[in-house]
Amino acid sequence: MKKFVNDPQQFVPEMLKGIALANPDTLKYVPEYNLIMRIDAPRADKVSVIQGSGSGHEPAHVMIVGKGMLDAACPGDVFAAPPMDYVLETSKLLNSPKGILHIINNYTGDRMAFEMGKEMAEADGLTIGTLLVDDDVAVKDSTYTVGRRGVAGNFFVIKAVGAASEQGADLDELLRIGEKVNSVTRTMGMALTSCTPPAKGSPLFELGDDEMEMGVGIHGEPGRRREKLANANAIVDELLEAVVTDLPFSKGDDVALMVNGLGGTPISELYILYGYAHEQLAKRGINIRRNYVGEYCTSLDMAGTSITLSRLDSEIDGLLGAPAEIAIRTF
Amino acid sequence: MKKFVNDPQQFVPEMLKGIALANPDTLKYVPEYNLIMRIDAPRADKVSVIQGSGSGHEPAHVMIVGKGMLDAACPGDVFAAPPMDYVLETSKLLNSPKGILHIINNYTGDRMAFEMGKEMAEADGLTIGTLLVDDDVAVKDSTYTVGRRGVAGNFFVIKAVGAASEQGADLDELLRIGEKVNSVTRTMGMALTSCTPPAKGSPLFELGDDEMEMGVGIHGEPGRRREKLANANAIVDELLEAVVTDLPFSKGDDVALMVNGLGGTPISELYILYGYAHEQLAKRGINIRRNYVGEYCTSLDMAGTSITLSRLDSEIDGLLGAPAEIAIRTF
Amino acid sequence: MSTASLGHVEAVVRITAQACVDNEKYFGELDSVVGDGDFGYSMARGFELVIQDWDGFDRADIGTFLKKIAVVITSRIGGTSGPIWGTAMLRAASTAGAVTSLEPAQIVAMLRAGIEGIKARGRSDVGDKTLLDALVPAVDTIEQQIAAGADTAATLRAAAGTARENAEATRAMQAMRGRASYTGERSIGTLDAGAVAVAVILEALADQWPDLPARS
Amino acid sequence: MSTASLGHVEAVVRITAQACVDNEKYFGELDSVVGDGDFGYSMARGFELVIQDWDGFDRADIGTFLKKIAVVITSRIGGTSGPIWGTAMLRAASTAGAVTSLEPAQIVAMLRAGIEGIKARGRSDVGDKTLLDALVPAVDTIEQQIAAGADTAATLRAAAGTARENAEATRAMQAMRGRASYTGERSIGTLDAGAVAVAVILEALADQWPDLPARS
Ligand SMILES: Nc1ncnc2c1ncn2[C@@H]1O[C@H](COP(=O)(O)OP(=O)(O)O)[C@@H](O)[C@H]1O
Ligand SMILES: Nc1ncnc2c1ncn2[C@@H]1O[C@H](COP(=O)(O)OP(=O)(O)O)[C@@H](O)[C@H]1O
Ligand SMILES: [Mg+2]
Ligand SMILES: [Mg+2]
Ligand SMILES: [Mg+2]
Ligand SMILES: [Mg+2]
Repeated sequence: MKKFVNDPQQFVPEMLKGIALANPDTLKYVPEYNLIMRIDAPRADKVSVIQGSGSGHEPAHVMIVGKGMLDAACPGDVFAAPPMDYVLETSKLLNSPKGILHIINNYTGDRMAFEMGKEMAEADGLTIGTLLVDDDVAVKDSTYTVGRRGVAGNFFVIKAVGAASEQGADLDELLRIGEKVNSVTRTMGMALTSCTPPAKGSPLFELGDDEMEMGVGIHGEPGRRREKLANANAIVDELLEAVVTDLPFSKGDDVALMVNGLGGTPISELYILYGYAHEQLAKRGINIRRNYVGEYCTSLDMAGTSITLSRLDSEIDGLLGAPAEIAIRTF
Repeated sequence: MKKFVNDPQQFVPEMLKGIALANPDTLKYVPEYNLIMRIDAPRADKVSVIQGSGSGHEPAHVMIVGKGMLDAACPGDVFAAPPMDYVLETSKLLNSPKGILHIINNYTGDRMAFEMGKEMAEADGLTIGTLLVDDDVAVKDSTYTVGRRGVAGNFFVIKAVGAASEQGADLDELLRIGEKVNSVTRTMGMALTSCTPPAKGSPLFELGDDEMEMGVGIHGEPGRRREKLANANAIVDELLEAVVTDLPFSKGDDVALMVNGLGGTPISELYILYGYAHEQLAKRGINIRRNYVGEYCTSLDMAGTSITLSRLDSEIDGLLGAPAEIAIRTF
Repeated sequence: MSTASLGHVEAVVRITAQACVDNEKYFGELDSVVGDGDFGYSMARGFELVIQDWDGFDRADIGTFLKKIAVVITSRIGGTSGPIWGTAMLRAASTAGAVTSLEPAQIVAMLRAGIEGIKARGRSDVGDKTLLDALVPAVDTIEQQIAAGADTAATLRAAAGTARENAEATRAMQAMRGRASYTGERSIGTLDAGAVAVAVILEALADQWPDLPARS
Repeated sequence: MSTASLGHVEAVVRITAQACVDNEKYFGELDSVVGDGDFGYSMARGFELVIQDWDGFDRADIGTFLKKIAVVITSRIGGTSGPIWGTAMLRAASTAGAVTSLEPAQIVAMLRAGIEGIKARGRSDVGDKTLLDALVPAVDTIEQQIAAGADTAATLRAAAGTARENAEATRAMQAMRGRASYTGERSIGTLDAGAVAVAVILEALADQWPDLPARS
């Protein structure tokens, strides 16, 4: 295993400690619950926005806590939903008279933990709203299935909701905004390699030198199909086709386009993907008003990418453009 | 080769096109010279700051062109210094009455290209100053050697010089500032894996599962020593020791600390390194006033890290803190 | 099967906890095939805490003891497994109530309550390729063995056999719940990690039961 | 060695260019061992342009022709190689001047001027483990062969032999210049890519010379 790690069991706590040490003026770390929270949260004039999921998706979500984004994130271990306890205690610590918003990526474990945590917190008198994110078009959505996964599109939901909550929106308003953003956001991902969880110490799955995995999840779950490795443009074509036809996005739509790296793909390659995706969307008459190139929601060290499109109206556009401050920064 | 690539020969141009498409309001791409430049450059009231080196180090340098940073970058192909032509033509295009500053990482090829380009540009009447960056403590510096390499520390030089040039500083002032920052900046890097140049299609060197390469460069050149793979803290100890004792940094110093990823290392691991480095410096009585965790100067998809320390005085601190805008951004 | 004391219940919990700690790698490998590989890690970290805090759990009665264990599981195991296993334990604990011994029928009722808890929490049922596919038939076997007058060791041995057989049978199934379901038909041909865990735990119980010192 | 015409000079450049294109992978592999692997790629891309623009180069005289080639090399090859090889060519071109044929002594003077250009540009000398370690002894051989009255084919064959021998000898050397020098003593035991390239090019010239049609 070629990783910077001391004790795999301390992987998440050590990372969280690092985040807090790098941001002493803005963030606080509460070790008992893997909790990274804004130092100024909770605030009486603001709904507290909380996200919790497995770790291994950094910067999601512990590194996107901050002004205009999350008030707190309480991740579980690598790829494991947080224990119910974390959700409950985080909710209590972040309790605001304006209420609490739980943003959950649609996975069985996360849903259960938040469901149970919410039940117990409500029994304690807290007011909690729940937003489910399920933007992954790789997964078939029907009443017989567990539904789509929440993947990189959660960034747009969090950004919009975070901006609105910063501006004082109440819980119902945040639920409306979050559901709207989620409803117009679609993502499709693929992997060139597997990832290696620190506790496992070896890749989760094996991909041949000439293979790629289409529709992969962000937990190293295999995707829907294994295909022969294709070149960058062909991969973009396939991802875009899946995303565009799903909503569908149409000529004249204003969109935000995200090319997300899964952790092991260098930024140079992401810009190659971006350039071609941009041109192809332009050919379809889709207007890219905002673009996002980089790592937003990763799968540890997986080489791979996902493409997300989110349809903009003026409200969403304004919220995505609002100022925000998080641990992830260049300067 | 598990990379997003179409034609390896188009790797750099396609990346540059992507950068320009993602930043239509601020950046311009001139394909003839692999040139990414600010759309508003050159400006009569500002020295033009130019950096050129091999590609494969992204975000350095093509993705750090922008307000308060570089006015232009004209990279060569992957790991190859730009041809002299690019330097010459870029200098002509960026010519300002206040002059031009070439920032060069200290490598034979880069120095030659800039030396020749400068000679020819000066023959055309341009005024050019040259800043050499050589922050890499892994390389022995003596009159018999080619001197230290310029690595991740170039970010601090560019940031300071970029801010000062934005504030109207003249060429001599920029040279003074750049030389000062370079003189108090030290970096040491190491690799867990090799990198794979797209045109080669296979790793530049092989590292055993239980090996790591200390003092590696950012071009996939092997380092000074191959060692048995150690845990994260032990690696930080070794890198810090090399960096701290070299300047040396002393108790009471104010510093900027950078934990730089080499391209294939996820941000989660970089924060593990950061947390420990922070604590160890604090123990030595060194004050971390600014911190930088992420990818600043990479070696394609290499898993690895470098640690940079730069000693701050109030002038440097102010310049590092000045506003800047580049292609690399989260929002 | 004879009447179970608090000591017997303690033994069951302890053996279960030890089996989960001992099989961390194995459970993780199973969950790697079409899942995300964390099942072994999650279970081991949770049951490690059970072993670590062992002497401190309130043993006023069987219901109380099991509830304390359930709280550790629910609140400290992440992933899907924490809520699933925790809910099952909690329901079993409530069904047991403030008693210090359990008749065989009560044990079956506890197990059935646990199963209902899993179904409700997981919106799942037999046939979805989850631990239910090993657990439900194993509890059926326990009930049959009791009806046939078998002793505890024989009952556990038979239940373990059923669980193993049905865990193996998950190979032929397509996952309809949990993370494995994302792979659709590709999940066919793989074992469900949770179902195998049920078999491994029951085998550990069957193996170690005859060797246990008599308990009050 | 006999007098060289523009046609001969063209042949030398063309064979050199083709050798660099054909050996892209090999030169790249050599530069990967203690370098950064781009040597083959850089040379191939530059000399590809030379071949591509072949018919367009001004052939007014030998000096002009070589200067045009040098400009492509200097301005379009990146890395260390562009400046090094370009400077050498430029110096050779200037030394040749506006002539249409070259006496053997002029050829040697051109080669020596090229070597001085490399030394100046690279702040390097024989013994630093660079292409100079193959090139300088090869030019010595050329001079000796001319003095001994050998013909062109024999001169090239002898020079190629010297270059190959000395390129092999770089294995024992520690790099003092260029990227390989960063590895310090670890560079011992590896071949210098530039030195091998010189041998490969001279071998190509020696191999193909006897087959060349007579030129004006
Ligand atoms: N909805 C469900 N109902 C019951 N059991 C489930 C359900 N989903 C998953 N499981 C069981 O949980 C096991 C995986 O647990 P775990 O690895 O903790 O979950 P994940 O990582 O997918 O959140 C599966 O092997 C299966 O037996
Ligand atoms: N200072 C120098 N003087 C002469 N030749 C040099 C010098 N540095 C390097 N070389 C030659 O150049 C070759 C490497 O070229 P190239 O790969 O283009 O350089 P880079 O190290 O910039 O990638 C070496 O094998 C060596 O023969
Ligand atoms: Mg999981
Ligand atoms: Mg190079
Ligand atoms: Mg799992
Ligand atoms: Mg090279």
